[in-house]
Amino acid sequence: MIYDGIAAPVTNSGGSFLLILAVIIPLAGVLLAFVWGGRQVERIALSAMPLGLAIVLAIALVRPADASLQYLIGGWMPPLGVALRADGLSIVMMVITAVVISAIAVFARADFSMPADSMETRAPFAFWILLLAIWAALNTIFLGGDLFTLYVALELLTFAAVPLVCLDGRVETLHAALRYLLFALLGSALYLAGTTLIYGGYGTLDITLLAQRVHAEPVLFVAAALMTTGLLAKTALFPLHLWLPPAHSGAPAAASAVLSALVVKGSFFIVVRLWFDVMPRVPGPAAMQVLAALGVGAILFGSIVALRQKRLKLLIAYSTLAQIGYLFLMFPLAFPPGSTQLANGSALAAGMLQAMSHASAKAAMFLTAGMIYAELGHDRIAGLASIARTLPMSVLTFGLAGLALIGVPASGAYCAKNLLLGVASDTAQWWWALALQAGGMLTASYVVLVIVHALAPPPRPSVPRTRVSHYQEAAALVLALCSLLLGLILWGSYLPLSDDTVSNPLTVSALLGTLWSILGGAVLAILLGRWDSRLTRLPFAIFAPIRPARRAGLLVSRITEELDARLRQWPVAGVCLLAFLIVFGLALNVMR
Amino acid sequence: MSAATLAGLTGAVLAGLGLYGLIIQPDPLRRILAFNVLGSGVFLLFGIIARRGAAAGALADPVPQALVITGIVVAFAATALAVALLVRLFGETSRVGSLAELSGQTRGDGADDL
Amino acid sequence: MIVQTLDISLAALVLTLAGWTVLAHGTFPAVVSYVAYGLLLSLIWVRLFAVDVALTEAAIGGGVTGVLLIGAASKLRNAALLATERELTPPLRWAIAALCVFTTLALARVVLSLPDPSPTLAPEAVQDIAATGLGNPVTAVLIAYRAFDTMLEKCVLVLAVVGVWSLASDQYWGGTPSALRAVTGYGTLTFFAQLLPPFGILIGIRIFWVGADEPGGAFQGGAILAAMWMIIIMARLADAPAIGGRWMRIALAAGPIVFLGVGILGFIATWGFLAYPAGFAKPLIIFVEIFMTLSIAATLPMLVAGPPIRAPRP
Amino acid sequence: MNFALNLLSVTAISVGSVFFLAGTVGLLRFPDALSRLHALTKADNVGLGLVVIGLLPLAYGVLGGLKLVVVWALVQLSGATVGQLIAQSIRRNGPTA
Repeated sequence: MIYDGIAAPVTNSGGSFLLILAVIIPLAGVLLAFVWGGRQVERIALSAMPLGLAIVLAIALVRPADASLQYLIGGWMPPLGVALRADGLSIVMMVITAVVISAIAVFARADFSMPADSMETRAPFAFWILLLAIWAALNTIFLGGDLFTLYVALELLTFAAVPLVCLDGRVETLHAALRYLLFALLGSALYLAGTTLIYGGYGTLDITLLAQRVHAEPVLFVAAALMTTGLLAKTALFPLHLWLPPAHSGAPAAASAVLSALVVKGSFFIVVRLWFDVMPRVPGPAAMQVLAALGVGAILFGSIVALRQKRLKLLIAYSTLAQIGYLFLMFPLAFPPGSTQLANGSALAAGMLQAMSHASAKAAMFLTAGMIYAELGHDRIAGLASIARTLPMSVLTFGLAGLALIGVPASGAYCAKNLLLGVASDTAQWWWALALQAGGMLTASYVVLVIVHALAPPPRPSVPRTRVSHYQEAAALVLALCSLLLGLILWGSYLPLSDDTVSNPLTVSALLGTLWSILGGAVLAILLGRWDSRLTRLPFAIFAPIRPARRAGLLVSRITEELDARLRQWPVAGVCLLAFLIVFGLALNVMR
Repeated sequence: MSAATLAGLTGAVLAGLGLYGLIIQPDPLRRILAFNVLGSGVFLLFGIIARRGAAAGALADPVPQALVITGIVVAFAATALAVALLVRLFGETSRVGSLAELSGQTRGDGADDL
Repeated sequence: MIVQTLDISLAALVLTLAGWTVLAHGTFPAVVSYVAYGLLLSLIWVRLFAVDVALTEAAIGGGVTGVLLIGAASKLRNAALLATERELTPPLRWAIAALCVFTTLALARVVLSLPDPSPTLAPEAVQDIAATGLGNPVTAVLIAYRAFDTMLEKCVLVLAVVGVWSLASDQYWGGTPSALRAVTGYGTLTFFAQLLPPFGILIGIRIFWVGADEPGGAFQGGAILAAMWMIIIMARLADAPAIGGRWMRIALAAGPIVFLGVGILGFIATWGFLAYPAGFAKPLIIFVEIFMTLSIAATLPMLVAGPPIRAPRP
Repeated sequence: MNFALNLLSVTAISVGSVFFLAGTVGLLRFPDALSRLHALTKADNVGLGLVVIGLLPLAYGVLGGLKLVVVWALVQLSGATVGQLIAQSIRRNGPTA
């Protein structure tokens, strides 16, 4: 209750004021940059970066162990007021967001600087403001303690992300942006419908209050199905991914990196909040199996279609599709044996590690693709041959980011995979373990495909055309290394796992496991991938003896590609959305 | 049947209609319209909840009403952005030719090498 | 009995118009039908004792959105260019219809099963309103209890403006958007645009002012002011302002900036972010609302006007 | 007095409603755009005027009554303008439907 019109001091004690700063610094940056315009836009954005990063790190330091910070806005207690809360999940996501955004900002300076004659130009003005807005929206999503605040933040995120897609104004990107916007709006309308029902049923939208009030009944099931479906449409979980490949591959490199690394994580994070914090006691094993099954579909479709792409950026976009699927494998594994409550910390921690790992690695990949594009003037995979000579650092960075995604020891993905495999064997769900292993190989396959093309000897000697700035190379490399070394950090005080669950990464078996993944990936790439004709004629080509297998592989990958094209038609995606909504709702009802 | 219940049912039907239109309409402007119908249907659901929450001398619960006002503003911003995108897309497409041709070009692919 | 009949006819009318909006063959009839739909919908809101929402819905659903969509429909006369998908086959269409009907039924079923009376925050909202000095609980929710959401929403509007502007061609950056009306003005419209705005501005300011205690407020008042400005631009009595202008930008961002500024002030003065100290609550709230009204009055026309299409004057 | 006022209200509102009904029927049934427009504006002007007259005795005080009159005047103004604009557009583009 209100205390003389002043914030009740007890709840806003400690460093909790930092939470509001984490939101208002980027937000104030947006508004000031908008008013000032001109060359100040970039300066404001770049000075907000270290400030925001420092605040996020401070939040990570001041948070007492095993407790969450809470800030009541205006001093009004929920349910009437809204609160910001930082738990371990919010903190790790905010930290990785701040790191990735800062690195992207360093990278983007080369592409989005105002010309020196102090005239304002369109693309830099929009880019820096939108980047700050995405940051503000994401921090609000990570901290928001109220489902409607999350809705507004989600819309802020969408409105900032969509114009980034079509910053260069080409017809394809405009079309991709419109499709993205409309599908995202469909998703947010469904999410809002769910919050309506929740308010109608329980009289609050505050997450901690709801956790005490909700119980398994049809209202909650319908609300949960609506909200989850809406969020999945925004996260682009297969088969609701129609908008993702064109949107993420068409944007400028820095924008693609933000979109693929961070923006889809916003709605994903709300799904996690919803299931782990609002409705942990809602018995959803059947529904969670559905969710993870779609994740497996995403891994298969995303990876195989990635292997079929001619353009590097499209390949990376399809890789995002596959990695999003990976994130959803944690849901059925989060039930402790014999329980129907989402309570298993290891699975949750694994999901978060995977999300962080993907955020940094994917940003690194898109930035690398941007440098390659700048160097070659195109990003056709078949034409990558000279790039290892002209841009060795970029190819190295791409390779490191790829290794991080595959899950070499010490990377975030490695820890995530180990944790999930452990849980899968504990709960006797061998099929998800299989999916995890296959996922690693499929990831390896498209990384191998790109690296082999990049390392191939060039058809004629080539000289570097442009000089990619060292800052750009460094920014991408830092992100790749960040993903590669995430597993070395002791996450115990932020994520629900004990420090001994992360075993020593440098054992022989761990290294062998990675080697298997890469070898398997290479085989898959040879069988399913699209290869430059020059490569297949090379003396060391191994295509001749395996021609029948290759033929079968091509058939599989072509069918997958064709199916994917069908699924990406608007009405078909609509049918998928409705069907998922209904199946998910029924799956929840069944378990009652 | 009370006015509130009726409004709630109307809201549910509007949401269904909007959903249908959003999925089946090929014309983007019609999709934008359908999104607005869907949105207003969802808002009406808030309306019934607000009305049924009348208490303490208030004729309705003010919280859902305020949420609807915020929602209407956000939906308008979405509509404005979508319309601007659509108009620009239309302008660019008229220059390039039809969009179907364009997407046909990008999707066509050559043979694979065995 | 009579009231119930009227309610049912109103609902039937709204549903018919919505159906027409969604299913009509031409784009233009669909848009016109949507505008009528928005106006009638606001009557349903009145019946739900949500006058604030009704005002917003009428101003936005029937008003500004209507202008926006009619403008778009007339610019997109030859929209067949944009159709990338083939017509749906009847089986697919029926499948979608069936799925939508199922969803609607589930939704309706759940809505009917919601507790009646609903769990409500009305007692808390009314009880704490004294601390804000306001009389209208909806305004109190928007500007005090859930001020954070409202501030974010104002930022959403600024961002929508940035998004719309970012669709300009590079050479027009800093220039002026399209006039809202393509053909030259006529005597009637000019007369109208000279006569109406003084009244409209008075009404807009009044609706903003009474919002503290009665239905109304910054958004509704701002929308009316925005409408007046749009009429003036439509009649070509004034040009749409250039997007590069400093004052234009200040007007657009003043609402969220002042809101955020008051929040930060409270933060520094240790009342708390977006908290209003006892005794100063109402003046501070009115202060914030003045700038929010201004920003809305500037933002809505700029969103309708679209990206700049003329180069800035040197 | 009271009875007389009530009678006035009921009569004026009823007659006004008839005008609205007639206007709507005309809008739907008349063959071309200009005559439809004619039907529409008549309903607006006279129908609304009568309804406002009928409501005046029931208004809350003088201020309430004044508001009703202002509503009527504003609708007159916008109705007249819109009618003109539509008619001009019809003349320019030729009658459609």
